[in-house]
Amino acid sequence: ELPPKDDSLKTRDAYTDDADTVITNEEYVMITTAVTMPMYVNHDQAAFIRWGGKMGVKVSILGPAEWDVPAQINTIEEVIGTRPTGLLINGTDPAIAQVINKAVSAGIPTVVYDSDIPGSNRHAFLGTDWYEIGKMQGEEIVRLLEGRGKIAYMGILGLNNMESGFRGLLDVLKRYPDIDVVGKFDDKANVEEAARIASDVISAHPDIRGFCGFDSNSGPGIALAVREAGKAGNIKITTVDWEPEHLQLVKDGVIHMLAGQKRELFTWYGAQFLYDMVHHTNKMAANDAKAGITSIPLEINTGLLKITKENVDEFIK
Amino acid sequence: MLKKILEDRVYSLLLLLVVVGIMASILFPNTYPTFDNFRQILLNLSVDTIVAVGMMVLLISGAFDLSVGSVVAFAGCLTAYLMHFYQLPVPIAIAAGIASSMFIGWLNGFLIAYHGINPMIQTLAMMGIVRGMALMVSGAGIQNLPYWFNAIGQSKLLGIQMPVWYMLFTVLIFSFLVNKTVFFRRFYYIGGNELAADLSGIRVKRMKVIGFLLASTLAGIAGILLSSRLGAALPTMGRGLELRVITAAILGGASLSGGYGKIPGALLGALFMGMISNIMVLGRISGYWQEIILGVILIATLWLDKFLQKKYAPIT
Amino acid sequence: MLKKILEDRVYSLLLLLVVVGIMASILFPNTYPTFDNFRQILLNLSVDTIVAVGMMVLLISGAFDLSVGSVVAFAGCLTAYLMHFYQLPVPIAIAAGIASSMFIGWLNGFLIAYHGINPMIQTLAMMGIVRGMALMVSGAGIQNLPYWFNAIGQSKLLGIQMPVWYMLFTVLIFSFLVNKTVFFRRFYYIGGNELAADLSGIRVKRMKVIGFLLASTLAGIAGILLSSRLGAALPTMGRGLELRVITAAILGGASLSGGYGKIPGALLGALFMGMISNIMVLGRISGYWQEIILGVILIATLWLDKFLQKKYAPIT
Amino acid sequence: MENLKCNNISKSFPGVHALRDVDLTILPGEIHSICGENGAGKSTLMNILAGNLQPDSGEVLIDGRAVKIESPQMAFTFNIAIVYQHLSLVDSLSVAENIFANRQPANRFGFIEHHKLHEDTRQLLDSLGLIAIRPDTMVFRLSPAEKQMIEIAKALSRKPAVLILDEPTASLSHKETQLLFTILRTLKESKVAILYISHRLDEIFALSDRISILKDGRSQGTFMLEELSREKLIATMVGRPLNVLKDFSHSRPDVLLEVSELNGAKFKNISFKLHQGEIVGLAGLIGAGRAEIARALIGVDERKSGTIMLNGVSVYFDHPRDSIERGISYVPEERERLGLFPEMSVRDNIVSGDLGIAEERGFYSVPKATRVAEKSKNILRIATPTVDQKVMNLSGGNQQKVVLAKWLLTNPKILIVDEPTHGIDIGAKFEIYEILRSLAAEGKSILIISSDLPELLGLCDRIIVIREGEVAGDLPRAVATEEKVMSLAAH
Ligand SMILES: Nc1ncnc2c1ncn2[C@@H]1O[C@H](COP(=O)(O)OP(=O)(O)OP(=O)(O)O)[C@@H](O)[C@H]1O
Ligand SMILES: Nc1ncnc2c1ncn2[C@@H]1O[C@H](COP(=O)(O)OP(=O)(O)OP(=O)(O)O)[C@@H](O)[C@H]1O
Ligand SMILES: [Mg+2]
Ligand SMILES: [Mg+2]
Repeated sequence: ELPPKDDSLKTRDAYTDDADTVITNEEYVMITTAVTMPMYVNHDQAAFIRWGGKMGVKVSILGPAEWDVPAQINTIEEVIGTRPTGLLINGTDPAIAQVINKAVSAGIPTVVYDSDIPGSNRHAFLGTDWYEIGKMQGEEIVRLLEGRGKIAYMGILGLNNMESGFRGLLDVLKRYPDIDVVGKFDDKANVEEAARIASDVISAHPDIRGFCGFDSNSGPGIALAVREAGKAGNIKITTVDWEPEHLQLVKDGVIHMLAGQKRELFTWYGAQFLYDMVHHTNKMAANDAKAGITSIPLEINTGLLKITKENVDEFIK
Repeated sequence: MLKKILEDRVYSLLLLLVVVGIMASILFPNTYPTFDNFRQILLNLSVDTIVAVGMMVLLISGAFDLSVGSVVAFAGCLTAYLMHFYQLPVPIAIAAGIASSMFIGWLNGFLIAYHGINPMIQTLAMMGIVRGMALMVSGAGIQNLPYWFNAIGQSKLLGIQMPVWYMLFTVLIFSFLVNKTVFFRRFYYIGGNELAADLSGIRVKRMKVIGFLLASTLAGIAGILLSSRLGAALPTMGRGLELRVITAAILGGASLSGGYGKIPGALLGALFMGMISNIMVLGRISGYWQEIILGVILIATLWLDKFLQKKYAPIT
Repeated sequence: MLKKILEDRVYSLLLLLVVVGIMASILFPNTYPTFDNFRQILLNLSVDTIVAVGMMVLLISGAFDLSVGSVVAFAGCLTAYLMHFYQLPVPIAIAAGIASSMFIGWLNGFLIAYHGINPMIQTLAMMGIVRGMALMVSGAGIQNLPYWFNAIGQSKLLGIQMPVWYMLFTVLIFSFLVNKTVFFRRFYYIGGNELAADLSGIRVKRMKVIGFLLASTLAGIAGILLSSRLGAALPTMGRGLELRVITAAILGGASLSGGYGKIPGALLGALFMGMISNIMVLGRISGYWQEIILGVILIATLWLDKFLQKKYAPIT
Repeated sequence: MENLKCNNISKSFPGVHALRDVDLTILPGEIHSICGENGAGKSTLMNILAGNLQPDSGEVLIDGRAVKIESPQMAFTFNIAIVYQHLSLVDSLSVAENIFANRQPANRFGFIEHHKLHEDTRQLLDSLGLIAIRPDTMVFRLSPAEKQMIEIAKALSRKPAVLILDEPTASLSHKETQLLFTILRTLKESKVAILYISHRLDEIFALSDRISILKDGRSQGTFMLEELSREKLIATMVGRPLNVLKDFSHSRPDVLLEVSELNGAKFKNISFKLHQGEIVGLAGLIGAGRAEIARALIGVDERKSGTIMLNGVSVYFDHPRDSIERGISYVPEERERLGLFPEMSVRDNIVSGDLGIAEERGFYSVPKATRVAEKSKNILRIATPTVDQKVMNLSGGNQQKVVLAKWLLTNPKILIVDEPTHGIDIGAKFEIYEILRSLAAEGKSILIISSDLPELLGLCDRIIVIREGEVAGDLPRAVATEEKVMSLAAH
């Protein structure tokens, strides 16, 4: 038995309902990958759990411990079988489109956050475009270096969102001939690795002037190397994420800019959308599903936040 | 009876699986013991198991291969690459993907057996090389692959997705071969005592190369299968798969020092881990707790196994 | 002479390092052979090396421990946790951190030696458990550690940061002990032939426990050192460290089957890998090419080693 | 120590009663031999005294005090030292560290004094006439015979009050054996109690004061040397008449194997012929290079130069597989290291020489393998409850029988055997001689490497003496005598 030729034809109204269905044991499940990654735990998951508490509904967080997209897909597949009220899925890679569609056609309200999944029938997406994160870092580093000097950047190679971040960065730098990109490095989401690479780069290019980091371990790693080379402040660092560690480093003037995402909003409003969808908070038609529409926003860009020495104190709790 | 079961890991593990299954069915009566759920569990471990079969053969001969995870990624990405950027017909692209994984396996085996390079470092280095090549061909991953390619992994038979059937097929074939053919039994002798095997007229070096070739080939097939199932090839596929697979095989009765193990053990080992993680999903256990609990369960299992053995089947 | 060098990996590796060093100095005359560069290389491998010393002892006795990476994270996080949330004085917090890692090591050894649990699975499971616990205690990671704690890893001596000195100290001490004391020599007997060791009156099980205890303790110390150097404790510290360290030790002359290896080998192995990746950066090799080339170099090195051995120091 | 007593010791393993109510008394200053067939229980009894095994019942008394010897360490504290039948050396360590395992001379801080370690070792080695071996040589570089001597040195270095030797001479040649005897006699003078196990009756009669005999784990009593005649001893331990060797030859004129100008790592210019139905012996001292010659013949080791003609056609083997296919099989020395798959079953070991024989309709069949194994088990009287038994659980001699069975099943045209009767009891020895003879009768030829001269003299049509890797002489049976061979072999 062969798979359907083209599943994008399938309308997303598999989610059928009558206004007066009572929702039994309501549960919202969030499925990500690298579920133990501090950035996820302290922003996405924290907000999601707060939301659950406020609304008094059950919320669960699932997913593999390591960055493993196939495993995330497996988890989603297994969860679909348990028919949760709504699914909140971290858009880690376009490859999860299929399983999202499976969830949708199984009639489960499904919201994607962080990165959008093209070609999926998700009911809604909230997040930021990683390309923008790259661009933002690019523009800031260019500003900091007055448009000239050597820079290097690092992250986890092969991850869809990061690769588009890299693209964003390079597209900016392209426009500045005096900027010399000395290398793209894989820090394997590992502080020691990031530190090692950074200090190797520093000794390879004593005149290095800037670093850009793309995963939450890049920042601390680069910062460590720069500090130990006694060049804190002289070498400009921009990176992603705003863990306490990162904020501290900005405060100390080692890191110069953090391109932060409003990850709390991803999951808080994502969950809220799911809730409103199943509870018909806003009805457009007599029966939205029958009408083939969803009663929640299709796409939301939560925008980025730019943390620098000026405003860092506002973030340190 | 009990003695017999306890002496053979395959049986004791089977027993354990049944017990766990029953317990889970009591805990989650309407989500666990369903056809859908089991279909899903099997589907999710099919790729691991196919790799584990090859690893089992290697472990029997006293070796192991850390590069299989990267091979999964590379074979998948290369195949996708050829189809996507060179519009190669599906079968040819697949052939190329498998051929590449065969070459990698052959190279591992050749350098280890004929040039005495330390297996651990050889395969670890190869792991890095091949992962790098996967990144090279696929960048951030390759989507919308040809329909017929996706059909391989996404079509169903009797309501069960194909990968499950491929897995069962692989396990059956190799159980048979390893039990019933002189050729494959040689691996047990090599694992048992290399010097003696050589003097007994077994071409140890050649067999070792074949062992690595086999493991890598199965990894390649698994990789192609995975990307066909995902409908996309990611350079990050199979990260950490090598350890998972070796663990499954050892759970299934293999030993790093060689000479022991049976093919079905690979499946049962993987199945055990699959069931545990499935149960944790149903139980909504996640975050660091899932790592902690999985670890504790693994240790407890082996401890129980040893304990019962000491008690009922002492191997003086 | 050449024969002697080739027979002992420590010397051959040393020779290799010198050759590589000279080549690099010719290629990059004004960036490579600088005090700063070497200081940084050493600093960046200090943590790995301290762990590698313990791993070397284990490997000599024919065992290895996959949980060290997680122990690095846990010991660091626990120490930071106690200082930050309970305002425990630095020495006490450190003592607690080390004690916890000792307990983990003891548990590994005890279950493996006295309950016959498969070492690979035991330590792999422990790796998950301990990583989970690290996440549990540290959450997002812990900053603003006491000045005196940070001083441990950040202060300098003769312009070189302390971790380097601790590393050299560890290597020296253990080289001495392993060479010179009856107690530590026992690990060679156990690794070489467990039965024979037992017949020679060595309490094999007890020694095994001590081996794991030692490896884990050094990992704990390394972890505390790392977080003091970072001025923060992150639960992600030491990811994948176990494989790096085992590779270094094997490069340094150890063998998974035990009986071989010398402590300085651990340092040289780590140093070799550190130098290579440093040189690659100098050579502007980046992205996935790093992985590919590092792998190729690893294999090439071992191949060369074997080749020269066959040629000039055949084992009759 | 006044005396060491065993009171009705019993020990059984799954399926086997290794020992049943065995009594034994050993006095200081006596050499006490233990005789018995393979699997009679000798090693088991010794292992109990050495603290490796615990008796199921019965007790061990030292000077009348009952003691529990729970571990090797404990045996040491009672001054009991043992030379094991299977080697207990660590290949990856030096001779010195093997001899002084875990008790290297150390200063009061516990730091090893390497120079002292090597001096002590040097002395010990010299006293054993092992001038050639350096204290810092790695053990894996030694030949089995040399390893055996190190094993003995290891036991002697403990200056024991009770010295147990379990078949110490099995892989030694005449020279070393004599040397060992002189050492044992001097120890005896200094009131050491010596327990001696051997399957070589001449040694028993040359050495012992008293002899205890075991049969199927039961004690057959202890006798003064004078009380026992050779026949009586054999009768009590074997319990069935032996078919003694009649010396006639099956040798035929036509040449089967011709080796000319063979050169290798440890030997040079080796030339000899092997006729159909001929049994030829290779005699020589340890390290003479006999094993290497054999290894070169079957293609394990490189051969530098020289030709090997099989049935008149020159052959080159680069792997034992080839030689086996061409009908040349080599039974290696060192059964643990080169001959056996210790953790595998007797069945798997027996069929390992030619897995094809276990095939049925093209597929490997366990029942078939079992049938084959059972057959060999009965022919060679291998003492094991079932062929499923792990071979490492068999007694030394029975392990050797398994090795032989394995190679006989490859039915070769030419059989090269290295120490074929290593650790095998006389009963079985004669059976093996018979088997070799019958093979010869079928027109197959046999090249036998052995350190047991009487064996060679009794069995061979011709004896080729190897000295330092060269042919020193080629003696037909008529002229071959112990003296001639020894004088040719000695440097
Ligand atoms: N660990 C064991 N497990 C099972 N059976 C054993 C074990 N050790 C010895 N046996 C059996 O006990 C019996 C006596 O063995 P033992 O080694 O004492 O014989 P032996 O007199 O030394 O023979 P040999 O002269 O061949 O060395 C044999 O049948 C042997 O198979
Ligand atoms: N390269 C090798 N690999 C494995 N075993 C070897 C190798 N070379 C030699 N041996 C073994 O080491 C022993 C040393 O051979 P040696 O020259 O002493 O033969 P020998 O004259 O038969 O002396 P012995 O009386 O010890 O048998 C032989 O038993 C042989 O089996
Ligand atoms: Mg014996
Ligand atoms: Mg020999």
